[in-house]
Amino acid sequence: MLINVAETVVADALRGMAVAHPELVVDVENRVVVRRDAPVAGKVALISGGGSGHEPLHGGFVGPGMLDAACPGEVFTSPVPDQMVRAAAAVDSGAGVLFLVKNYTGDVLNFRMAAELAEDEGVTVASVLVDDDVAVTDSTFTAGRRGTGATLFVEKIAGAAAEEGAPLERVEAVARQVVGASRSFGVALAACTTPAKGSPTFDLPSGQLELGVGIHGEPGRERRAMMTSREIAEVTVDAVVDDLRPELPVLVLVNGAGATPLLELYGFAAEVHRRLADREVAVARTLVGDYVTSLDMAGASVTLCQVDDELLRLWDAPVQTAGLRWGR
Amino acid sequence: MLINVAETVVADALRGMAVAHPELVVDVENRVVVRRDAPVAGKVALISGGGSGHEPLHGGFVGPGMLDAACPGEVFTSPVPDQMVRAAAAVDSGAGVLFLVKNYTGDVLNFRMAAELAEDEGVTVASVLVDDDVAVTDSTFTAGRRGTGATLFVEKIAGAAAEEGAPLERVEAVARQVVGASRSFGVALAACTTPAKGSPTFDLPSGQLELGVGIHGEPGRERRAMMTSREIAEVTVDAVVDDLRPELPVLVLVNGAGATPLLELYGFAAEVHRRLADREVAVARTLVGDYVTSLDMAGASVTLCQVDDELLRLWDAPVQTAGLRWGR
Amino acid sequence: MSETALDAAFFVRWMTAVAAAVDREADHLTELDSAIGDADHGSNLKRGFTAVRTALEKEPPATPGAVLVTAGKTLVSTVGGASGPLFGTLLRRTGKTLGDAERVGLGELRDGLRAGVDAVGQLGSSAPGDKTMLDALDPAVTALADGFAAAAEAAGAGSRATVPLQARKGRASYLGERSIGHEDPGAASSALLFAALAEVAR
Amino acid sequence: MSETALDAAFFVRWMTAVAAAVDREADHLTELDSAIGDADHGSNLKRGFTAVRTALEKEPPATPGAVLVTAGKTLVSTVGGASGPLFGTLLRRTGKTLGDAERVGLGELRDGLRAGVDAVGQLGSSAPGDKTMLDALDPAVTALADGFAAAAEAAGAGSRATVPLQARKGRASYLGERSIGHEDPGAASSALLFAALAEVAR
Ligand SMILES: Nc1ncnc2c1ncn2[C@@H]1O[C@H](COP(=O)(O)OP(=O)(O)O)[C@@H](O)[C@H]1O
Ligand SMILES: Nc1ncnc2c1ncn2[C@@H]1O[C@H](COP(=O)(O)OP(=O)(O)O)[C@@H](O)[C@H]1O
Ligand SMILES: [Mg+2]
Ligand SMILES: [Mg+2]
Ligand SMILES: [Mg+2]
Ligand SMILES: [Mg+2]
Repeated sequence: MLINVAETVVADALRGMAVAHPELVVDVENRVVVRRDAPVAGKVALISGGGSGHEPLHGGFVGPGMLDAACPGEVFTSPVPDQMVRAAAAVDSGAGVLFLVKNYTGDVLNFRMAAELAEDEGVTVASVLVDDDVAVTDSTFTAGRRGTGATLFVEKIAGAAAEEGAPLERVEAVARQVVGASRSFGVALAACTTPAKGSPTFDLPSGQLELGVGIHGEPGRERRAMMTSREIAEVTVDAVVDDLRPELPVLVLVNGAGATPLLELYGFAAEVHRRLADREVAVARTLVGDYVTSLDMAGASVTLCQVDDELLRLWDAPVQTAGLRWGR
Repeated sequence: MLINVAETVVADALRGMAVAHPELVVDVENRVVVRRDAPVAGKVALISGGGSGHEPLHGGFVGPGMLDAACPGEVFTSPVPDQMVRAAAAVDSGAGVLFLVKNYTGDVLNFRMAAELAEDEGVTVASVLVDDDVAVTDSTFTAGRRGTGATLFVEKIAGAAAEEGAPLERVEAVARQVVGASRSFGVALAACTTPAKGSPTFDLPSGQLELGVGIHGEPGRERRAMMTSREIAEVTVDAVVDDLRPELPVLVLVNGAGATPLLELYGFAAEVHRRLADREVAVARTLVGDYVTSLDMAGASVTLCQVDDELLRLWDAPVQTAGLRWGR
Repeated sequence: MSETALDAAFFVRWMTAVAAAVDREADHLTELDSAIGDADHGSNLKRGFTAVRTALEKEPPATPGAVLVTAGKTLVSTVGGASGPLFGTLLRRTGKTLGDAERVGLGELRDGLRAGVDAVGQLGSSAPGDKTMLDALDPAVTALADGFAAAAEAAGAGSRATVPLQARKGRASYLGERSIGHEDPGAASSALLFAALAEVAR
Repeated sequence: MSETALDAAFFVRWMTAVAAAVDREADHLTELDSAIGDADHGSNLKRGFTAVRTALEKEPPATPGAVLVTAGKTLVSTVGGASGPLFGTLLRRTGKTLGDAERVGLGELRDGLRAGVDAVGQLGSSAPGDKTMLDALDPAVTALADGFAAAAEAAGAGSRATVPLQARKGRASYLGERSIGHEDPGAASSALLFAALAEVAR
């Protein structure tokens, strides 16, 4: 690993973000990344956060048209409430704050505590949970679906609504609509190595793959013999489409887990499109790249979000962040 | 690997680029990627290319403000002359074409043949070689320095000059100036796996690293016991600065080899800045990410380019490509 | 034994012993979490209890309740993850229940811990049998009636008893049936908590 | 032997035999290239000679010169890398030098190959001793005076003799002293070229 010591990995990365992105205010000590022009008068502020190791999520999505602040936790560990409280104080213009929370017990609990503390300090806080991973059965016998790739769609689209000046209830409603319209499924071809552990988080012999993995290096639901890109696209697209049953055109995120070459990811995107055509799903936009990563895990995930004209317009709206950038 | 079969990897990836980027014309059969509005009247056209496996280089850098066309070869294999001839025909507006060629025997020979063939067809062609890798001794006893990270600087800055309407001689001169002002050095923490070979291109035991690696999975100049991010930054920055001896502020590219997490890369960028400060080198801009990759190699490289006001202005000029995007 | 009266210094010693145990067992806890979680439980608790030790050394609170409230708050502010709020709530609620008494007996501690464990179940919407820390905490508090050693033993047994369970809460629940056959990391660290208590009480 | 007169069909057989040899040895060539290059020489030549075989089958040229020119052009258009232009130039220039004779003798072939090998050196700014394909090609052409078998033997020996050399050209030169101790992949494939020639001449 290209690190100093495991203990300083997150702080070191934040120092690097600070030198690379003068358009951000990076509070290394308190672990908060804020857009430089915050608080933006009259604008609802969006705050997200979660464990580190998923870069560019979330810090790379701070900027005009997306997040106002991000709170990075330790690697694969949700942030502590103090971070979100501090972020809320930094970005709230009085129009209220929306917490975008990936559905993991740790994230849910820490953001919930933060919301209580921030409200004690007079900030109006709404929260939306992102839970898009169809690999996890959503029942009372689990912690519910995990939040994965849809986070990008939620942050981008709700961010556009906020940037346009929509009030908190509206931005929250848009975020919920995107969550409801999004589903994901991921596969791993090799596990990742966390700085603290120093060796792969699970043992995946070459020639095998894990179906239905999350983004924290946890094993998936099922291990199989290696499949071709086309076969993986079929399994992945089918899992998502069977659950979502889209009736509108979809945004497609073909997301790399970290170590899968972009060359392979584009090839996989072609197969994903092919399978979507088989399934008669119309595609509105396609994004290919490493956006919601799991350190150096090899593999990919597919997220679909079905969009009406308004969500598509918000998706196309300008965004200026380190990790996602278009328009203007 | 997330592939179908090794033989179709490049074609599959081009199909994926086509679906993800409607703003590009992707000729999958002939392996040419062209910006949709080409030829742009009166504009000098920039063409680059090289082996695949370095994505987003070069196809991801086609678009306004950068390349007019890219010619991807097989993985780590330079393209054939027919590709560049076809690309030249597609993008030449009559203002001439500039070939930007990374200095490898294969690229040099194939682009040279292509230039002769294109000139036979009436296209004015100039060529600039990129050779920035200080790990390679530049002597008559080698093929000369390799072209690596500086390619991004050359394509971006010469691309900006061309977009502004500079004539061929001027665009060529700018490209040469950037080459002369740029140096790189890279390290590998793990080798990459090419689709054709299916196993790592060299054997690097964990706990060791290779100093002075290129971007084709070839071993470096020296193997050492694992070092910290800070130590690697020192060796890397020193190698570049000792050779370049910059007197002007520099553009810094902290480039990921492919499998190194962005989290680690940002941490490394912080250490690079620290060492540049030690060496009293002023930094104008910093870019951190996977731009000139080697499939799933783990590691990073540092490229510096010293810039006067004019080069910096051209660097800051708008660019709209899949892999690099700002301004406008 | 039920006549024991424990002062603030005892509680500081307890937390310090937990910190030492977590330091020692961090890799093992991370290993457990790597099988059915995300390989961070050891480093999470190490970071948290190191901060607890520092906080208690810097300004040693005057009462048992204050020691636990400080420890709990520190965990919430430094751990993150699921275990930060949960362990933090356990200690904070226990401390609050102890009030500002200078000394507490075993019965009061048991009542305090019972309130703390209930708060954990409430916060996590979880119950014993879900393959979580509650599977160690709950029997331990019950066994505290028979003394510290019995509580430590019950916590260890409870943790080991999570092996055959299928997880219904937390990250391990994503694995469905594949969570069976592994010990829950949070139950294992809860056992350390009670082992440390027995150790300092000896 | 110097009386041999070789027709277009012979040259087609030669190229077909090279294609078969490259198919067979592709993994080995890539293995060699992986030690001091970029692990693609085998797949490069396989792609190229497969295309050569197809081109020659589709429209078999009428003269020896035309066979080699077609083969050379096809390699340039399909291989890429350093070896595409170099092997392509070797065959194209040899073919051009043979002109449009319907049959060529051994002496003419040797003269043609000599011109081809010189063109490779010119294009690559390289010479024997640089640890490249020239270390097999050059002695092979010289030995062709003693017949096909001698040429094949010289090519093989020349290739093996690249092992102790330090590369001065191509990708292997980046390795400096670390290039010593490995056989040059282009020299090894050049030896296949002459082995195939001896094979079809037998
Ligand atoms: N809902 C819950 N109720 C009680 N305990 C839980 C719950 N969710 C998780 N836990 C406990 O937390 C432990 C995991 O802690 P840790 O690894 O530090 O956090 P994370 O799961 O966020 O990485 C689990 O082993 C389990 O004992
Ligand atoms: N300048 C040169 N002159 C002659 N032969 C060369 C030269 N450069 C490279 N070669 C030959 O090309 C071979 C490599 O071919 P190949 O692997 O197909 O291309 P690349 O090096 O572009 O990947 C080397 O082993 C060497 O024999
Ligand atoms: Mg965690
Ligand atoms: Mg090559
Ligand atoms: Mg964990
Ligand atoms: Mg090669």
